[in-house]
Amino acid sequence: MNLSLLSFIVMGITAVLLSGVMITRRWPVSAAMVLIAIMTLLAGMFGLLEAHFAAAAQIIVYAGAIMVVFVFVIMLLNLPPEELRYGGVTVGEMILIAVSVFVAVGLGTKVGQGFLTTGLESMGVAQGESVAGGHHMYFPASENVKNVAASMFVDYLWAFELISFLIMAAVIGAVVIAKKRSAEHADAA
Amino acid sequence: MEGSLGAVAQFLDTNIGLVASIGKIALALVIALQVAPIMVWVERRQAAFIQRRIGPNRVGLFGFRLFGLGQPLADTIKLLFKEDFIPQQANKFFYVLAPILPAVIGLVAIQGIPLGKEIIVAGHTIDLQPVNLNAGFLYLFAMSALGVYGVALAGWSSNNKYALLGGLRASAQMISYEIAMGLALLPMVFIYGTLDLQGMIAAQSDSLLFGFLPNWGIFLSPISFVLFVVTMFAETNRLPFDLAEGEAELVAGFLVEYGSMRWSLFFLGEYAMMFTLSALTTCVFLGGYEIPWLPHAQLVTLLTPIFTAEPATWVAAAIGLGVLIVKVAAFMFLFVQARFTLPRFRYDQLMRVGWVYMLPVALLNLVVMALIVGFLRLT
Amino acid sequence: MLTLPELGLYFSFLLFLVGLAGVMFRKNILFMMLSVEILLNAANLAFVCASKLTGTMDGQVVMFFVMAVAACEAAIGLALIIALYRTKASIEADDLKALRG
Amino acid sequence: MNYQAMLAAILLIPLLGALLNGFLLRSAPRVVTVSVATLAIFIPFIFSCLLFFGPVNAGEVVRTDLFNWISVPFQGGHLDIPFALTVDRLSAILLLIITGVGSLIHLYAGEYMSHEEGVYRFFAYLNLFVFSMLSLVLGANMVVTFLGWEGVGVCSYLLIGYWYSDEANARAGMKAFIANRVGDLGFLLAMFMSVKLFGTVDYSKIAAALTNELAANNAPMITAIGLCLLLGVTGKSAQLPLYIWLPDAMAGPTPVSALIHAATMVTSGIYLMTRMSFLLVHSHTAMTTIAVIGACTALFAATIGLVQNDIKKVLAYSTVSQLGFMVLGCGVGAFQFGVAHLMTHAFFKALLFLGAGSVIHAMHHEQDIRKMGGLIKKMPITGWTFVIGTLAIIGFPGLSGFFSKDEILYNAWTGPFGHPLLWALGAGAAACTSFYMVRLTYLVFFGESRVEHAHGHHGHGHDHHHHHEIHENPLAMTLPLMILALLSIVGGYVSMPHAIMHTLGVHANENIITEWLSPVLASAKEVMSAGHGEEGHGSASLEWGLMGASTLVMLIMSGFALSLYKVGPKGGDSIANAVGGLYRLILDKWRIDELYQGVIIEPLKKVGDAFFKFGDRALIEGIINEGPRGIYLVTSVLSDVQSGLVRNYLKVVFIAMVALCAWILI
Repeated sequence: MNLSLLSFIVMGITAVLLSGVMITRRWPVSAAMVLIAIMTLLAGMFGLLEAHFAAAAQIIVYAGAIMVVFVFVIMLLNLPPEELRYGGVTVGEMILIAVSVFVAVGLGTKVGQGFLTTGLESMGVAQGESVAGGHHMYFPASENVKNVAASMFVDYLWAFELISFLIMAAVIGAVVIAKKRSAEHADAA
Repeated sequence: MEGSLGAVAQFLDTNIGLVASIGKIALALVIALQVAPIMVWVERRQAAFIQRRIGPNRVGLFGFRLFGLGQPLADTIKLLFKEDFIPQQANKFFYVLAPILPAVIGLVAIQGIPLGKEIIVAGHTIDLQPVNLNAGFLYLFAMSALGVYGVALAGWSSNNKYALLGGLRASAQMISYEIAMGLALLPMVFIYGTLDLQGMIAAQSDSLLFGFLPNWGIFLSPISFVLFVVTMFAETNRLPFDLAEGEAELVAGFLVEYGSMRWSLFFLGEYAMMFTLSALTTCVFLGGYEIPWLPHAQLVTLLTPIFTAEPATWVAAAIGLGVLIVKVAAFMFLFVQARFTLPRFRYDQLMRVGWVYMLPVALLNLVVMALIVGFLRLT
Repeated sequence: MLTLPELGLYFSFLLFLVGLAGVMFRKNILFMMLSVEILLNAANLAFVCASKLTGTMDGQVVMFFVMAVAACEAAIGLALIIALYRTKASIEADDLKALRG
Repeated sequence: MNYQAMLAAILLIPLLGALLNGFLLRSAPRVVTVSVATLAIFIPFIFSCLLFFGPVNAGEVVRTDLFNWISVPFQGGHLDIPFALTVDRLSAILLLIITGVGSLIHLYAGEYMSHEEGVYRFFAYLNLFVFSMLSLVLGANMVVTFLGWEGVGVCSYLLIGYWYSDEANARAGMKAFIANRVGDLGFLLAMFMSVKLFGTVDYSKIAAALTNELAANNAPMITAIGLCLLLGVTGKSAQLPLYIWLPDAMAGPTPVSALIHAATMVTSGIYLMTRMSFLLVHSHTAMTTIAVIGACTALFAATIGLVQNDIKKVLAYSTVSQLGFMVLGCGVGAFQFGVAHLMTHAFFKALLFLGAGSVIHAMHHEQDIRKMGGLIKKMPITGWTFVIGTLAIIGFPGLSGFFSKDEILYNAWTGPFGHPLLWALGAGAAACTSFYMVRLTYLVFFGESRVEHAHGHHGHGHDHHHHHEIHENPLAMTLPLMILALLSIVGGYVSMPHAIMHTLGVHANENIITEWLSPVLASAKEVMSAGHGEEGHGSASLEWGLMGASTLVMLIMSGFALSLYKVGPKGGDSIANAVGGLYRLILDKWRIDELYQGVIIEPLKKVGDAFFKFGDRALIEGIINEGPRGIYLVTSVLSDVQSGLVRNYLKVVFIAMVALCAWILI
């Protein structure tokens, strides 16, 4: 068991445990902070998967921008801690949780036997080799940023442009939704 | 003894990478930890000069005053022995965590700065960038992006209205300026064609611009430089962008409930981040550790006759580090100078500058530079 | 043999499970949105693992798109939360039942 | 600039003008709008002149294929319909008329519409109309022509209903549009049939494909095409039985009446018939029908014109009547004189309409001739040019109308499909024309002034413009009048009768128009001469005789009108009382509208009502309404599942995911 595998497992387990911690926090700020930790861990995992740019973007975009907005809104509203209402969990939900835990454990026992990736074999995907019909790397594997950029701006150019429209719409929408309407002011006055 | 020394030597030989990494990280840490005390002294002295007074010049060591260089030491001792308290209504965990975050992040971020080109030790070439990722540039960015949490958390966990306002201001300010900052630096990425800071420095030293200017980023894309410097001030919460702690409006902003060592940890983090960003500016725009008109390789060739091959690289590295520190120091001085000469923005002005002026200018600059670079590449 | 991508897929499954549980059981929209972020992160992890598995860049590119969508979702969602809080003084999901059929 | 590009430019510049005015210059000052619109017609006019005196004069046919418009598999091969433009001698004449008269009318309209708000709409429509008209005329195949055909219909509709806030105007627009639709159906059918028969819609290809054998073998088809074309012509050129829309179309602004409903659009039927002459002449039935319809329309409309009191209505019926002359000319095989009359009519009728518009403008939208009189002293230019126009239309010797009308009448007697009866009808119509035109002119411009000074009628938002004194209109309005008057005087010399030519000692085989159009009409001529053996049965003496007869009739009727109306508009009452029933019938326009209302529209309404009650109400709405009601029952049960709680929905997602993974596991 080499170092990267070990650290990957540790990071993964920590992330899962932290996510469990996150969804049980009472304070929104605590939850957001735990979430940032999870994201940082995931960034580390991306790094280990040799997706360096993804790792950096994970931190810059997720932890550095999206979560800042979250924290900002949480602080702006300055909500009191939520009273947790777990008493409302029904029998059906408990069964659901039990089944899911069972399934998760069952799945866990199969990990390491290539179980999750067997389907890929039939598609002609061997470990670390290019998929038939997939988009190949343009540069050596160490040039991760260039590879991502080449794929994004060549094979996925349209998707990229469309996403930009989505973001534009989201920005405008957010401003419109969150802005206090002047009519309200007029009514209040 | 001979055997144990040999074992040590062999250990060093086989694990040279690990040892070198520890060494480099330690070196960077040492530099970063010195920044805060020295800068505090520099700021106070410079403030005094600007304000036509003397400033702290009394504290000395062993009877030598040395322009009051002992002052930082005395301050540190004072801060260490002050009462450490936690406000009653504060969220304890985050109150404690908040000052640690910027300090840690600042100290971690500095690891991405190349302190020199490389040295050769016993036949092993050691890159002098403590953490060498092939996207080192993004690493620095990621770290600087995380810097806001310390301030935000401090503001929130203090359970104080002023602090909360300071935290809110800081987070809004930093996400606003981060965009302009990234956009300001993007042209440099495609001018140099790499995200690696070492590569950028190499690209800046390998030729001359118009035959006489150093091929520095500041000459290649001056608008980027100006934008970046401005956003750098905003990102580090320095005047004229220190709205988060503006003492006139918010008492001390997010710092209002902090005292003693926790308070100084914020300063440690802030100065470390200042140093890191200044060093980043130096690397991207001012040729990093390279001496103008004298590339590192040439320097090594010059030095080789004097010191033999391997030590020559050591000397060159030392000179490079000196050059880097001189350049960074000049920047830090700019920070200080700005702090005592420029008035503070109003908050709406700050936001307007960020979104209405900086961002469009940065975008325009990006487009224009992209066109120019694309045109030059094609022809 | 344990491989990173396969492990990553499993972790992504677990994360997704936990995140989904978070969205299901928390009644505060803010928490639900934070849990949704976990879901998206789990999906990202799966994408990057797939990228590694197939040796192509597709997974990573899609991961960026997911990230962009997440940014949009956060912007709109948080704006909605602010608007809601302003009008209803509550961000409890159970108070919002306009979609009742 | 080569001629192909010029041709395309002629078509596209008005479109550009329309787009500019319609979209960009909405809030531009009036002068900009007017200048753009006028230039957008004037520049093509210059190009048209260059083309006319350049390649067309030399006998060439300029053709340009802009792009391949329609391409469909057809009868084993491909039916390619390019967007092709062509200009030959026939379309060159119309080109000059459309752009030349068009630019004069644009100039005039700029002044006429000076009190209107938002004239950009008017000029955009007007430019669009010119574009459509040009594509009608320039189209190298029936489909492009049809595009223009429809386009002019639309523009006509839009312009008639320009003052759409008045319901009567909107109704008039609709009437015009619907009547045109009936005609368009005919054109469409003719087009389909020619595709079926010839496999092409290109005029030149049809002409090449149409051999005598083919015509002989497919005689019924040819006749059908001819009759369908005639239906189209009756719609667009306002012939019996579809003429009813044209008088109502006078609701539009007067420049529109002048441009569309006198000079250009309504003559497109004549153009089409001349264009298809090579086909029409193969069918005796079709030609005779055309001639009869034309002659009947001429007389019929002229009789209605006798008693109208609205200045524009008189001119409108006169237009219908004159169009009848043109159709008659085409029908008897004298296509070139139909075109000649088209041209002269464009001049003098545009002149008359613009003169009428000038009067109406000066009178602040008063159109009743009984309230006018003596205007010539106040508006000398308008008055005298109007008199010239009147003399031209009634065929005063030496003026344009005389020559063109006379040639048509002569050919109605002697032409390949002519018959003395047709001449009689035409001569009757000409007599009526003389009467009502002289009546109109006299009542409007001479005699005592009957202007009511304090009338309260202010049309269309003119309240700001309190009228004080009737006076001559500015140069922008009178200049077109003068130019058109000049053209009305000299325009007829292109179709100078043989007899006069011989007398004058002009030694040419044919008169100018015949010579000019000979390439276009060559194949038709050939067929006609083959079918009839002898080249007409006329002679110089007959020509002189007919000419003299019609001049005499004209003089008598004019004198009659003058003597009757010199006492004022009441002068005709005695005759009206004498034939009371007939008079009222004519005054009600032979009650044709009522006839249509009763015979066609009411039954159609009943059928539509039945469809509405049974088909729509019972059948469709029943299905539409009852279906959802059933669905609603089902969904109301299902909607209870939609608790509105997000986590309930998510539970489903959760279950699905766990189930999926469990399934993978098993």
